Amino acid sequence: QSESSSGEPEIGCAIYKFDDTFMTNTRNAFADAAEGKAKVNIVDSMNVQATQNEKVDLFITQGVDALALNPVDRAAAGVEIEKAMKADIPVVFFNRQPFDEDMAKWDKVYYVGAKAEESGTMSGQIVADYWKSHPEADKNGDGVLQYVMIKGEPGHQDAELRTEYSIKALQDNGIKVEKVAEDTGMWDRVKGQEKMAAFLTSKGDVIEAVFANNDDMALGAIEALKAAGYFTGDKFMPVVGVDATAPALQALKEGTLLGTVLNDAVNQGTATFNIAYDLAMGKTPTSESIGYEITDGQYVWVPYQMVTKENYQDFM
Amino acid sequence: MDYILEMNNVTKTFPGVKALDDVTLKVRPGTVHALMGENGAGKSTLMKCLFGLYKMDAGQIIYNGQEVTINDAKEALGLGISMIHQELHTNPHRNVMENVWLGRYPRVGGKKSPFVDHKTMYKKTKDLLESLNLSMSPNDLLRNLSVSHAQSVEIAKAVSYDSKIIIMDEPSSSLTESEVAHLFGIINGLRDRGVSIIYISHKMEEILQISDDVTIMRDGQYVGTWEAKELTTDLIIKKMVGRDLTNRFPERNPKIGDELLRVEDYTSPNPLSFKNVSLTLRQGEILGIGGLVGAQRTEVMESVYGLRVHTSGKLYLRGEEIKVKKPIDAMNKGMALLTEERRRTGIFPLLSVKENLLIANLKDYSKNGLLSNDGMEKDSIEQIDTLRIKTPSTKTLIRSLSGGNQQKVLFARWLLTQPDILILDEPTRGIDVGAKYEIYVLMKEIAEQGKGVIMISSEMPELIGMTDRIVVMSEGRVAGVVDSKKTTQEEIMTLATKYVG
Amino acid sequence: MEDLIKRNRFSKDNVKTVLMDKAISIVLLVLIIVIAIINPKILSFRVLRDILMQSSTKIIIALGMMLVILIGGVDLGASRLVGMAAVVSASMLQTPDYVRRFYPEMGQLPIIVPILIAVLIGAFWGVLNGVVVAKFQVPAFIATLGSMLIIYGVNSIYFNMPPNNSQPIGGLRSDFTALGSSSIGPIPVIVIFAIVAIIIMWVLLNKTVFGKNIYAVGGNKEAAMVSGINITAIIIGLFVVCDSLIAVGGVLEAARTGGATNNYGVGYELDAIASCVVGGVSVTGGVGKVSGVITGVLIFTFINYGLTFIGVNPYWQNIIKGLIIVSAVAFDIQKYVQKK
Amino acid sequence: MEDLIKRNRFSKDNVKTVLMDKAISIVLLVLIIVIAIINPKILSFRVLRDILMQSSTKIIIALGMMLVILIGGVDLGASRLVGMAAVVSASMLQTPDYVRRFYPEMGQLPIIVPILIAVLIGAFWGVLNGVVVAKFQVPAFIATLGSMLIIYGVNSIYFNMPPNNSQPIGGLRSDFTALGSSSIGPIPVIVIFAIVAIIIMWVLLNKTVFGKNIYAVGGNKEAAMVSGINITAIIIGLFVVCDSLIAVGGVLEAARTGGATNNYGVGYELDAIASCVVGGVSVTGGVGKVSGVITGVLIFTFINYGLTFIGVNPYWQNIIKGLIIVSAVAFDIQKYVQKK
Ligand SMILES: Nc1ncnc2c1ncn2[C@@H]1O[C@H](COP(=O)(O)OP(=O)(O)OP(=O)(O)O)[C@@H](O)[C@H]1O
Ligand SMILES: Nc1ncnc2c1ncn2[C@@H]1O[C@H](COP(=O)(O)OP(=O)(O)OP(=O)(O)O)[C@@H](O)[C@H]1O
Ligand SMILES: [Mg+2]
Ligand SMILES: [Mg+2]
Repeated sequence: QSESSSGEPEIGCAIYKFDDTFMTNTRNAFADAAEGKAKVNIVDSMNVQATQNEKVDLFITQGVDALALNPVDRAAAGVEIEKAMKADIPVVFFNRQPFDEDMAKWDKVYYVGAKAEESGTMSGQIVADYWKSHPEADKNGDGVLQYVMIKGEPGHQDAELRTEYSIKALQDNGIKVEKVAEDTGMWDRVKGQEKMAAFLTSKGDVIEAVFANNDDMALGAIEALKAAGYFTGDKFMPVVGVDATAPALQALKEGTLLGTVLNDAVNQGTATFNIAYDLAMGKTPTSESIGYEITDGQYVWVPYQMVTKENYQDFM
Repeated sequence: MDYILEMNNVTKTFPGVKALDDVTLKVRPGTVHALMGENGAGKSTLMKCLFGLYKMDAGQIIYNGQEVTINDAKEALGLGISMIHQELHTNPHRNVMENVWLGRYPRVGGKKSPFVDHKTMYKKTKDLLESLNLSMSPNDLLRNLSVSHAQSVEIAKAVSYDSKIIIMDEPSSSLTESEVAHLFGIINGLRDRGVSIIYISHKMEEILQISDDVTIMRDGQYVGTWEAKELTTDLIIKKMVGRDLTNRFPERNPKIGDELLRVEDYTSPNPLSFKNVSLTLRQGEILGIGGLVGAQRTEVMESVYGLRVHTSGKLYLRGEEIKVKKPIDAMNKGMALLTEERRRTGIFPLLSVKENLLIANLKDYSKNGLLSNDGMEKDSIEQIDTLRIKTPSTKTLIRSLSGGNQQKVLFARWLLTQPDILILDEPTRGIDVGAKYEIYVLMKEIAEQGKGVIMISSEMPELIGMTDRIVVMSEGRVAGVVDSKKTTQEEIMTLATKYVG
Repeated sequence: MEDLIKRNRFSKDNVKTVLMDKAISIVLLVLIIVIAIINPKILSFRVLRDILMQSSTKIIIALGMMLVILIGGVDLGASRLVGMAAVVSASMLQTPDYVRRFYPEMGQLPIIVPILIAVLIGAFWGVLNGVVVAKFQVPAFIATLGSMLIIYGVNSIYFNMPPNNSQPIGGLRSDFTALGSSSIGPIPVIVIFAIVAIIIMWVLLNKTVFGKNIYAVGGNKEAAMVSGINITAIIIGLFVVCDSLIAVGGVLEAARTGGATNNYGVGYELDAIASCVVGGVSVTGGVGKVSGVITGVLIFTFINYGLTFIGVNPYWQNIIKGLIIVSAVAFDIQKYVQKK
Repeated sequence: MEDLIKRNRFSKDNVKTVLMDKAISIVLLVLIIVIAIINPKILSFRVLRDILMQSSTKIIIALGMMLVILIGGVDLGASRLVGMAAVVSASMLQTPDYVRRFYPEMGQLPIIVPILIAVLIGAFWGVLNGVVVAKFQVPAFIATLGSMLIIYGVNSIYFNMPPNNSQPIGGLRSDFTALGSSSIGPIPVIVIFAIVAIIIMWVLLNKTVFGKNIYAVGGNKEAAMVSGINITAIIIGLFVVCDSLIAVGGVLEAARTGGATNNYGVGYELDAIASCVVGGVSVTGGVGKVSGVITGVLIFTFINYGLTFIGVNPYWQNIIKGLIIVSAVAFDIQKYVQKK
């Protein structure tokens, strides 16, 4: 065990990409939790798995005491685990879940995160609740919910699961749905706006709800809707996003965003650090020592939270 | 004031080369001062030092009685020195008037205004072109002009500066005789207005005809300055080369054999270009192609070589029809073409002299797919020696060679391919007298081996002196074929203007 | 070779040449027709308006980029400069009652002040880029790759300042967002910005000495130099204009979307370069027209819009987009390769 | 002749010229020294090994890219081709007992088969790129922008095929991942790949007619044509070599990370171009050496590694990286701008 001069353990932490609001909050929480307890080196993988592998090699070469990894590609976690095992450096993954068989390779591997499907389910639930309590939401009165989907980057785990589970939640609520259009906004506010503008012009009034895989795209869509005359008078469109970013909460306050789902960055970051810290100190983390429930010996689940007009103030 | 310009003890070294070694040049006002020397003697380098493009290692420039330092072209132009460069310096994508007035566009309402006054610029250009008797329009794009027209634009531009001194670095190398005569008219006019001209050329006839004083350089060193009237061609050559050169052309005993190449009825898709061109080349023959600029000689030969398209016409090699679509086809049939524009279609500026020499021939040095350096080095050095190419090493980038030496490299490139039919488009452009003779000897030797040479040339003496027959073209058509032994310059000129107008 | 072939072409105008000359516009037209057959609703004023609005900032940025391409370079830093201008302007233009203000204590600035600051920042980077390219002779590619990294680093540090801590900047003032969404009569304000930029650039390139000199430097640097042109000044000048325009683009992106993060502008440099090249600006320098750049941007916007409009699956969108771009340019280039 | 040989030797003898010539290597050296002063642990065999391993795929890809830059173009499609090669090879090299297999029914292929398929796909795109550039005269920038979009689209469709449905591909066979992680003696296998690629490229460019012809085409296309060089064949050939190398790079990325998604390779094209240019390959074509490209890649790898090693904050890393790149090239370029 190599310890830094101050006697604090060293933890190497790699984030999939720094330019991600959620991961920024998570890493800030991680860094806050580490304050005065451990020396952490947080690095940016720039959305390239190979870059992350390189950072892991570097951490191993430096002989850090524990790794906290937020993989770019969850399938690649297996190789990272093998590298860590060889060097006997325990690993905590967070936010992107490695495959179970990889997690099973070693007992010094942990995962902290939310169940990605849950965010989809919750955003679907928000729309379902609205649909049921607002009969006028069925604009054409056909009893079917016509929606458009603005997806994140195709092939991205969160994009795929959120898309799938949000619609599944509606159907589980017994709502008939019809997809009017779907396109990718690449997580991007500008693209969300541009895609929505095209949807509105080509499909117009048919659209009864807008799903966006994240808040940025939802806010972009809202700008396009505003330009088309929505949110004035009684012209309304239910729009849901995910992340509960500050501007999204503002939109909730203004009544333009119907709802969003909070991915709990603070608790994910803190839990990740707590586990990594125990591991770095050579201890085996327990539910008591880290302050979060460990399930199946390796997992800590941090639940998502629905954020709507009713409770948004709690998050501001 | 005796001299408008004095350059004293100028020294300039490039890596591996002492280009100028204690050179002196003194120019009297209102004279044409010829600057002579072999290829690589340092003429262009001296002029670039004067024009601020190179920084002298040592030396002094006295201009108008005052010592000056010239750091860049802007300062030179500001002092009243303008320059026609050895290589074309035009912007192919812009039109004639923008090229001429580059750097001093007329402006709408005063010197400080940011706006270009297109009307005035057009008018000034038109007047300028008219006063110089040039036919192009101010709106023509440079890339659509022939080399000689582009050169004329450069001349017009240099003249339009109203300078005290105009440097002309081989302005006539891409002009035909009539255009040269025209240029001389311009030069005389300038001289009468008190302008001094520094004139560089390898054409002996021109020097004695136009210049007042002659400065001769050899190997970067100053040989001396004389009044032109004290000199003869032979004297100049002797001082330049350092030895006597008795003959301008080698003695030839042509043994003309069977037909080697026949071009039949070649016509270009461009209606302004060549039409129904037919000609034959026989074994052992040197065939000249003459004509005025715009006669489309270059186009015909490039078309024969597969560089340009032609809509109709046939090509026969030793009586058999062949198809040439690309240069590689022509090369495979034993042809070689030394093109007219060495900078654009000749040299690879970023490659070494060796690579430039061997590029058309690399396959010969490849064993089991790998190139053998020894053979390449040996052959390069041999060519450098034969043609007396002035270069510090085989690895020197060709772009740092003097213009004439670059031309020699290109000539050697094509010799190395050992062609049966060697097509030369203005082969001696920019080449000094001594080297010209060597090139003529090589042409002669090729012909004596029973091969054929086609030479496009705008230099009447070499056309008549070196060839067996001359095909004279006019406005894209063959105006006639003459026997070089019996023809005169007058006859050729008459044919060349046959279809003009 | 291109040159050689070009010279071979007929100098006399004829219908075919004119057609060829407009190849790119024709491609755009065909595209519109095909999409209109699939969904005729595309032929509406709304769509036109959408497309013009979506093209506006892109045109402004591409026009800036064009200047650098005209001298045979590219401005890779464009992407990050858009982000910096967006973040800087947005950070100073939040409504006073927004809870997560970037500057919680700051008063209400006149709208022009933050915008000017953003544009001046653009001009500042322009000077730096220009000096590095002109004085130190660093290829524009490397110089602007460097500024891309540096601008991003600086902007990220700014964006991460407490109390913002890298949160997306929202709650923008309505007078600011109006720049991106409101209209004067039937014409969106943002389109007016683009039109002004087009006019300025057209005049600059066609009517001023500076513009002519840019073409001269791009077409033959040596010729420009021996003609006494101050190449350094021209290069610095064009980078200043370029980066100021790009900063304006960044400000408008923030206004249009009503938000900003340090990630704004990613990929814009490639879009801008591609629009220019598709619009006939030569990557080797010296050739390019304002009208070409506009057409280039419109083609890209229209492809993106049109394919979404008719509901093409995103994967296929990429494939179709790739095919259209390549074939449009291949078609366009034939005017030079005619007869060979 | 004697004289010439003597002079040949003489011209090499200038110490200052040699120093200037090696400017980039000197920058690398200074960098190593500075970082070693901050943290001497960087001077270890482990670190050297890390850096060589991390540079390996980058060198392979950059060497491919170099060929296109030598003719004055770029291969933007490199990024997506890395992704395609990674996905294709990984999809056929999963362990039989892995639950989410891409081809659930497929038997155990010899490892060389999927790798060959991936490389052949690279070669195939090389032919397409080459034909579009050489035959239709489309600028390489646009041609490869098109293939970038198309390759990504096609790869995404493949990646989205049931039963995979765009899930990251994992469970790769250990004989495959060994390519990325195991060693022969002290030398990692992946480094051996890079060394082989370096040798091949060095021989190709310096000892073959094809290589010399690439420089000729890049240096003066018209003159090359006149010299009887088959430009079309050269361009197609170099794209084939380039894209095959890039595909090898993609395969190794999958092996090295033990996974693959359609997102692999994003940004690699810019890294590769930047490494080449920093290593002295001229973006206008005709100039560049294998050794320069290697130095370029090593500089980038070392900057990334070294700055993380001494714990520089990522935002500052960008800024420092930008400064180093620009100043390294500015320093290097001075050998050409030595006062006239
Ligand atoms: N930029 C340069 N770098 C290195 N050497 C150079 C450079 N320019 C010229 N030289 C060398 O300087 C010498 C003089 O060249 P210069 O061009 O002045 O000759 P010149 O008298 O004009 O010849 P020519 O009649 O062939 O034009 C030559 O040996 C040439 O190789
Ligand atoms: N009016 C024109 N429009 C376009 N291109 C032209 C025109 N006139 C000549 N050219 C081009 O200029 C080039 C040189 O042709 P030029 O008229 O000088 O023929 P030439 O008689 O062969 O000249 P030279 O005597 O210099 O060999 C040709 O490639 C031709 O295509
Ligand atoms: Mg000269
Ligand atoms: Mg000609």
